[in-house]
This record gives sequence, structure tokens and C-alpha cells, in this order.
Amino acid sequence: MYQDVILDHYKNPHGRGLRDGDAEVHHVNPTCGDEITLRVRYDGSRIADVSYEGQGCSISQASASVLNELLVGKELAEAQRIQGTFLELMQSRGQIEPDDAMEEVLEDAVAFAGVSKYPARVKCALLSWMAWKDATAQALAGGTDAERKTA
Amino acid sequence: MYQDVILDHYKNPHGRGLRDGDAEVHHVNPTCGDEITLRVRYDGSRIADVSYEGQGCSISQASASVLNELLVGKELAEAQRIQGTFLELMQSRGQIEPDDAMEEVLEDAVAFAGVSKYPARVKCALLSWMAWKDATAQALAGGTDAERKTA
Amino acid sequence: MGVTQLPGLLDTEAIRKDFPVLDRVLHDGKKLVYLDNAATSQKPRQVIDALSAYYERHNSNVHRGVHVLAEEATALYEGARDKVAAFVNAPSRDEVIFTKNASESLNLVANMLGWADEPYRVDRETEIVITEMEHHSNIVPWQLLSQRTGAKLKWFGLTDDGRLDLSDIEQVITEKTKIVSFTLVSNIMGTVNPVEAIVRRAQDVGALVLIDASQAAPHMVLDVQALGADFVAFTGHKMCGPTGIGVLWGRQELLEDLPPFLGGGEMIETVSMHSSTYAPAPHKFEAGTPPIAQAVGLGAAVDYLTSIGMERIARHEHALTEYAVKRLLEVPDLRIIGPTTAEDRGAAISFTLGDIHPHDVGQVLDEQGIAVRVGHHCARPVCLRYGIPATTRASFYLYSTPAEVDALVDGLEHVRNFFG
Amino acid sequence: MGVTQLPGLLDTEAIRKDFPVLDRVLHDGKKLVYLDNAATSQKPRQVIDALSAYYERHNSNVHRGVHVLAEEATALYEGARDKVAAFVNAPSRDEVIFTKNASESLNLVANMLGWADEPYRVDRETEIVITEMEHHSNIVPWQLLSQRTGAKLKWFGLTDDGRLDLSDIEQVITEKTKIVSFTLVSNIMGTVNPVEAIVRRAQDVGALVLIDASQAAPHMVLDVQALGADFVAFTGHKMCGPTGIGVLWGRQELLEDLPPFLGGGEMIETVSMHSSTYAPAPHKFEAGTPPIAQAVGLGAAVDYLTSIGMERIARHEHALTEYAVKRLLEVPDLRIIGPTTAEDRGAAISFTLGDIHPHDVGQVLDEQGIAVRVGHHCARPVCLRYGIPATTRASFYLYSTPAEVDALVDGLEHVRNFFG
Ligand SMILES: Cc1ncc(COP(=O)(O)O)c(C=O)c1O
Ligand SMILES: Cc1ncc(COP(=O)(O)O)c(C=O)c1O
Repeated sequence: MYQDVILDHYKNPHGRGLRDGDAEVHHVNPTCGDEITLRVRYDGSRIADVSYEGQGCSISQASASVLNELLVGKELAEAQRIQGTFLELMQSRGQIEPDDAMEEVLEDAVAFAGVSKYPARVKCALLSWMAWKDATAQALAGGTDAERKTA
Repeated sequence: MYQDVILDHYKNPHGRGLRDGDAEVHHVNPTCGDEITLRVRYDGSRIADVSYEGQGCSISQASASVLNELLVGKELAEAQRIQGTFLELMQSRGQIEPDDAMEEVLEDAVAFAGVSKYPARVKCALLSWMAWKDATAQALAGGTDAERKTA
Repeated sequence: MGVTQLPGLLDTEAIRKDFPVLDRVLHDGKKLVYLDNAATSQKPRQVIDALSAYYERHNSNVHRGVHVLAEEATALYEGARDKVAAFVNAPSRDEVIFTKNASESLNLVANMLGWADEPYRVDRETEIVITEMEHHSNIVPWQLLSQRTGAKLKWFGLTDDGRLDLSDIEQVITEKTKIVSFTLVSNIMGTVNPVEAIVRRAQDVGALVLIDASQAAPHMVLDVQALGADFVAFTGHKMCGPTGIGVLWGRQELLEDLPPFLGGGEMIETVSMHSSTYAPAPHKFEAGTPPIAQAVGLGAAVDYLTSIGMERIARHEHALTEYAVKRLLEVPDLRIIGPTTAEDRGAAISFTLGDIHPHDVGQVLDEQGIAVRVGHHCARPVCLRYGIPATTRASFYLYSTPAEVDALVDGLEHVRNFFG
Repeated sequence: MGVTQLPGLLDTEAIRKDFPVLDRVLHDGKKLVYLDNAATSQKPRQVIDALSAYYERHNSNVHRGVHVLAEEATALYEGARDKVAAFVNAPSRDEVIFTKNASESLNLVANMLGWADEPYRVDRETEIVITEMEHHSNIVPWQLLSQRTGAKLKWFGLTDDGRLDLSDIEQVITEKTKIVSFTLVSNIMGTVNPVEAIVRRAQDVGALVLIDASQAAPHMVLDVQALGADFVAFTGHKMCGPTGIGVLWGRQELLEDLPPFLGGGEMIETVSMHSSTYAPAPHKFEAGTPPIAQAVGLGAAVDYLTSIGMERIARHEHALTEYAVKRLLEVPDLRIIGPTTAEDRGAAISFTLGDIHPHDVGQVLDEQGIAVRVGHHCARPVCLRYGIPATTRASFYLYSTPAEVDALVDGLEHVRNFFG
């Protein structure tokens, strides 16, 4: 499951650190203690920045890095499509073998396909993505801060 | 376990029916619903009568009949010795093979030896004997009525 | 004696090969005739093997493990939940809670309601409704709840032929009623109760309904959605599964709203010394290491029953019950306690035999290799109601045969002669 | 690598033959190295066979049956109680209650005390004492009891080296304390706690003592009389027994005085619709069909452990722990959470490895066939106390070997290189 792509993102994360944002969320995976604080900044409907701090396993950290790389600069609708595809892949219990079309959408994120075979780790991979979704909803609704737990 | 002696006592019980007494007790075996009401009458330290009414299985009914036959007319000390021996036999889990000495003490009651192998039935065999012990204690203490359960 | 042919019987010759214990020979040469199925069922080879395989290959504690065994054990345990959910047609697998037996399932609901907030809370202003034919496990929890909260405990009485007397249903179930808990099938009389009438009245007054399906799940199609109840409880060991496991099904919204019962590992979301939050159902109600192997065994039992088909099992038992009732009523002095036809009744038949005490009946039958249960069958109020100290109960299952009914009837003749 | 010889080791080569799962080969050729024994132990053939034999030959519901199978099942079930009583040196077999797991045992005591009369009753005037190193199953029941009764929950904190900080014992355990509940051995840090000091103080103020022996019973001689506690809880699946069974030992007078917990069949003396009386202990606390096969399996586990000898098992684990602590401390960046010597510690060793997350440690170890547990081990307050999100825990048992310690250390080197 530890693809080189994942290890690379883990060791050299993209866009790590907290910068200005329209909304900030804090998500925790209570079963393993993984945490992320994540901010989004929008430029109209374009994602201007996703900044984050967190602690957790290589999967959750690498996943946040991939997210940053994939989503920053994208239009919201496009980002949501990517998020949906990633979610589908992660919930596939190893049943989806990513094809070219999926690889085009997910880029580095296809490396997480192997993680979907490990139910205990799927939540790690999804942590930042759930946080991003939540932060986006808040940013669009006006940007109030909130603390939430990912069950 | 159904020795002829037991069946005889069951079909033709000795001394059944309630007559005057110095004390009366009512015992119930809650796990199977066997019940006995038993009275004792003492003539000094001699057992003048043991009278009883009850409902229950052949073992409990026959045992009351045997008790009546064995104990009426005996001195208290002798009766207690018989009761003790019967208790010992019943709690032996089929390990005691009654010898001549025991047979002399217990007479017909040795027929219950086989019952001791059946834990569920030992309480049936002991019901009247526990009631007698209890009634005797009350008679000697002054003869107040009481209702008790044999656990 | 020739082989009796009844319509709807299963191929018991094949089925019996799956149950090792049925080969037992007792008392120098008497073949076991096991008619104590309402107390517990026997276990097919498929279930025994599933247990061994679990312990020999996959044993691990479940959840949160990242090693292979932990993942396998978790998949097996949660897979058993899927199987049970499908077996009872639960809308969601998360509505299936594993307990230790039906008794715990019933107590769980009683305790949840005692600690619940409004609108579920049972307190001194409210009423609890049960019936006179309940198993002690569906009486005592409500007596305890009533004593501890001050709520009033009410119940439906019984008709002379062993049915619920619902003539006063409007007085028994009222606006004050918070919970109605009753058995789908009586373990002592076999009576199948009219669920719909009771559920309708309970819903009219806004009361919750708990159905004790301990004697139903093993024997008929159980569809929790069709029942319309809020909770359904049953137990593994009566349905070809292992001891040590029971089930509580509950409606998801209720499981979300109601407070936990036992506290501990597995049922939490996050714990600090100062406070804790709880995991969503079903885990919220499964404190501590769950009955992992037992769930796997129950899953195998459900597979086994499903492979034969619950409808076919019900048909088999119905035919056998009809035959057994008919033959038993031929025995002089025999009085059936409960319905005397096979309509709306399960395969447990209680009776008295003249004034021969059930202990004596059971013991003399045992000497012939016939296993029945005697006593009050954890339903003493029924014995009180009919003025008897105890009954003898013969109860059948998918492997029971007409020849075993015949053996029972012959055995009873022998009992009568013996004590006659 | 040569075979490491340590004084006091058991003949693991022979012992391992008894445990079928230890032959498993994972991930194309990696032999299973099972170091997750604090979560659950593996089961010897003797226990698996006892379960199968029970279901194949003797299966029946217990108590009150007059047929052969019922008598055999009852004798086996009650015989298991005798074995467990002897195993913990209980003064009376009637003090041994079978539950579904240690969590239920702990909750049982909390609930009894909540419903008890004086002098046991826990209410808003009183205090409950636990410790910061408890398993969630010995925290959450007391939080619930405290919320529901208003009693104050207090606890002992921890020293930096993973021991109980008893310096303020007189302030923590006071005249208001009704119950002190603590673990004999920490499941996360391995710490063995000083029972005597705590029991003495509790007795001085008249508080009851409950000892959670879940991590002790499998590994050392457990003598409930020597402990001096009022209640002792443990769980079957960690001591070579099946899942689905736990034990609560309690002093007879207390079991007589305290109210029941779950209501139902088996725990009653007599039931009417209006009221019920309860059977004497242990049955009073065993509602419903008990975990019959699981008790039989636990009895077989106790026989197995006794045949090897608990003192010898303790010596084996001590030697192995000493070796493991030494070797683990050689791994760069490895920090043991808990005692760093083998004195007064059990065979569960938690650690962190630099800033590599335990999930990653566990996963990469798993790829080498090494099963450890990662996370907060149901003892999250310990992680909070030491400012870490989680640990990796290796835990040993009677079949563990020095070679497995070596495999773990090699595996950790690989983990470091992998994420380095
Ligand atoms: C110290 C301790 N207490 C209690 C428990 C709970 O045991 P169970 O999960 O069997 O209820 C455990 C194990 O999980 C434990 O290690
Ligand atoms: C109708 C009914 N309810 C509840 C129970 C209790 O089941 P268990 O003993 O498995 O808890 C039984 C069986 O004993 C039963 O027949």
C-alpha cells in the first residue's frame, strides 16, 4: 500500500502550513488520533489556496499533500468531481482497478487505490478530503469557524 | 431410580393428611413447584406424629411417606441421626453404596440412594426432611407458624 | 412402526446427518430423541466447523487492528452482522446489535428507556405493558424498571385456550404507556400472538413496541419491517447458533437517540477522564470485546437455516405439530396447556398427564432416551394462571420426525403404566 | 540468527504445537509473529476441541433438566465454575459469576452499587475512585454511574515513568469513597500496580475495592484472597479461552446483599406477575441462558494454563519482557511509554518510534508478518497524559519466543529505513 508516490508526498508535503483562508476546520479521527486543521481560500468559485497543519500517519499526511496539489487552482465544480471520484475509489474495498479515465482525474491520488483494501486506513486517507469539503461548505456559507469530529 | 419401594410409598403413602401438631411449616421447592405442609407433634422428646399434605413428584411424596414411617415413635436424638444419615446419602452424588449399617438406620429410605445421582431430584427427596427439621426446631422453640422456602 | 408421511416435511434423513449429537445413544442402547428444542437447539456441523475455523485460522480482537488477523476477524464479525441483518430483513446493518443472549437484549431496552430523555423516558407518570405469557426474561427486567422508576407495570391476561386476552386492549395500552413488550411465540404454550393488533394500538398511543422473537426467529420467516415493531430481540442458541450470543434489532433513530447501557471499550468515540462521547450504533451498545466467534457461528447458523429455507422449516414444523397435537390428544388423561390445534401455534407443546408430576414424566421418558423439558419453563405465571405446578413440554425443530412424535406417545403410555 | 537462551523460558517449541493459528503464513511466505496478546490470546487445540466436543455430544440448556444431556451440560457448566474458582483461589465456587466479558463484569459492579441500599449505595454524597491508566471499560461505567447518581469521580494520576502516583492517596481516597476500582496490570503500559497500598487505604475508609485483573489472570498467579479486594474482574479470551465469557468474582456477603443487575430466566427464585424473588449468587447475576459452551472452553483453558503452571508462565514472560525491553531500547528514536525495566511490569510494551505514526509502524510490521496493535489501546487518557496520539504495542504470552522479539526489532529497523 505504501506506493512511492505516497511516501514522496509524506516526506515532502505540498503546501503544508496554515495561511490565510475564508474558513478553517479541525477534524479528528477519534479511533487513531489523526488530526488536521485546514483552511480554504476562494477566489470566486476558484480554489485559491488550501493550507493545512496536522499530525497523523503517512496516509493521512500524504493525502492532504495530494489534495493540495490536485485542488488548488481548480474550479469548485471540478474539485467536487475529483473529491467524489476519490471517495468512490477509497470506499471500493480494493474492488476498483483505476483505469486511464480515473487516473486522469485523480493523478497522484490513484496511488491510494491500494489503501482501500484496508478498512482501518480508509478514514486516514479521507480525513483531509472530508475537512476540505466541510471547510468549503463553510466558506461558501460565510466562513464561520467550527470544530468537528470525523466519526 | 424408581425402586419398587419408592413407587409403593408413592402409591400408598403412610400417614398422609394433616393432624394436630405442635408446629406447622410450609416448604416449597421453587424450581419445580413441589410443596409440602408438615406438622410435628412431640410427646416430650419422642415424636408422637408427623402429618403432612403436599403435591409434587413421586420422589418428594414417597420421601415424605418414608419419613413418617421411619420417624414417628422415635426419640428426637435418634431421629436426628437418621435425618443426618439420609442427608449424607442424598448429597453423595451416587458415590455412597449403602452398607448394612446404613440400611439398618435408614430402612426403606436406602431406596433413595439412586436418586442422589440426579442433582435435579435430590431437592425433591429432601423436601420433607428439611420441612421436618424446620418444624422440629419451631416445636422445640415454642411452636410458631412460619412459611419458608427451600432454595 | 411404519414411516409416517406428512405433507410438507423436510428431508430429515439428510438434515439429521448435519447434527452430530443426534447420533448419541443413551442408557445402553436408547437412541436420543431430542424434543427440548425450545430450551436450546442442536448445532449442525457447519456451525461447529465455523467456530473451529475461526479459532484455528483467524482469531484476533476486532476493529482498529492493522494486522491481517485483526482485519480478517473484523471482516468475519461484521460479515455476521450483515448476514443477521439480511435474515431479519433489517433496513440497515447498523440496526443489528450483538448481545450475549435474548435476556440481555430485553434488559438493554428496559435500561435504555429508564435512562432516556423525553419522549422515551419511563418514569412514575408512565406505564409499561407486558403479557401473562412472557418468559421470565421479559418479565423481570420490567419489574426491576418499574421498581426503580415508579412506572406502573400492566399486562394482558390469557384466555382458557392459551391465547392473549386482548378484549381490554384499550384499558391496558393507554396514553400513559411508553413501552409494550411481548413475545411473538410463547415458549411454554407455543401460542403465536397477533402482532398487528397490538402494534396498531401501541402506535395509536405513541408507545414503543419490543417484540421477543426468541421462539420465532428459529422457526419462521422473521421480517422486522413487516412486524412494525421498534425493537426485536432473539437469541443465537435456539436457532442452531452457539451459546453466548443474542441479537437486538432496533430502529436507527431510536438507537441514535437512546442512551448507552454498558460502558467500555468499543462503544466509545473518544474518552477523557472528564467525559466521553459514544460511537454510533451498533457499536454504542456493544461494550467490550464482543462475542466474536459466537457471531461468526451465528452467521453460519443463519446461512444453514437460509440454505434450507425458513418457509420450508415453518411448513415442516407445522405439519409435525399438527400430527403431534393429534397423537397427544389420544393419550388418556393428557391435557394440553395452550392451543389444541396447530393454527397460530409453534412447535412447543406443553401438557399435563393426569396427576403424574412432570418430573416423573420427564424422568421416565429420559430412561427411554426421550429428552423433554419439565417445570415452569421460565414462565411461571402461565402455570399459576392454569392452576398447575408445572408442565411437560415437547418441542420440535427442523430435524424432528413423525417417528419421534410416535416415540413420545409410546413413552407416555409407558409413563402411565409405570405410575398407574 | 541463533536461538537466544534466557533463564526461565518455557519449552515454546512444544507449546506452540498446541496453537494451530501459530502455523499461519501470511503475505506470501511470512510466518505469523503474533505479538497482540494483550488484545486477545490465541487458543490451544485443547480449548477448541472442548468446544466442539460440547456441541457434538452434550449440548443442552442447563439447570432444571431431567434428561441426560441437560444433566451433562449442567455438570460441565458448573464444573467450569469449580475450575475457575480453584484457579483464582476463591473461598467458594458460588462467588464466581460468569459474564460475557470483563467489561460486563465491571459494569455489573457499577450498576449494583448504583441500585444498592446503604451502606453500599453510590449517590451524590459519595465518591468513586479510579486511575488514569484504566482501560475504557473501567472508566466509562464509572462516568455513567457518576452522571446518573451525582457521585464524584476521582482518579490517581501517573508518574512520568508510567506508575500510579499515590502521593496524594489520602486526598483521593477519603471517607466519602464508596468504591475504588483499578487495574492490576495496565493493558497499555504493562505496569503492575501496588495492590496492597490501595486496598489498605480503601479498607481504612470503608470503601469497596474492585480489581480489574483482565491483564493479570492470563499471566500470573491470581489469588483473590491474597489480593484482599471485594471484587475481581477478568475476561476469558485473553487467557486462552473463547470469546463471549468473562468472570466476576465477588465476596459472598456482598453478592448476597447487593441487588441484581439483569433480570430474567435462571436468576430468579420465584416469579409472579406482581413480584419476584431472586436465586442466591452466582445465579442471581446470571440472567438468561449462560455462555455454556464458553464456560466449558474457559474451563479447558484454565486446565491448560494450570498444566503448564502460572508461576512458570510468569517466569517465562518476565524473562522475555526483560529481553524485549533491552532490545527495544537499542532501537534509535524508540521511546517506551511505561516502565523501562522488567520490574513490576507485565509483557505488554508500548512505544513510539520517532515521529513515525503508529499506524505506519503497525502496517509495515504487518507486511513482515508481525502482528502488533497500534492506537490508544482503549486507554486514551494515558496517551493524553504523555502527549502522544497513539502507541505501538507489542505484547507477549506463553508461546512467545526471543526469536519473535528479534523479529520485532528487525522489523522496526525496517520501518525506520522505510520512512527514514
Ligand atoms: C485492563 C483491561 N480491562 C478490561 C478489558 C476489557 O475486556 P473485554 O474487552 O474482554 O471486556 C481489557 C481488554 O480489552 C483490559 O485490557
Ligand atoms: C420467549 C423467550 N424469551 C426469552 C428467552 C431468553 O433467552 P436466553 O435465555 O437466551 O436469554 C427465551 C429462552 O430461554 C424464550 O423462550
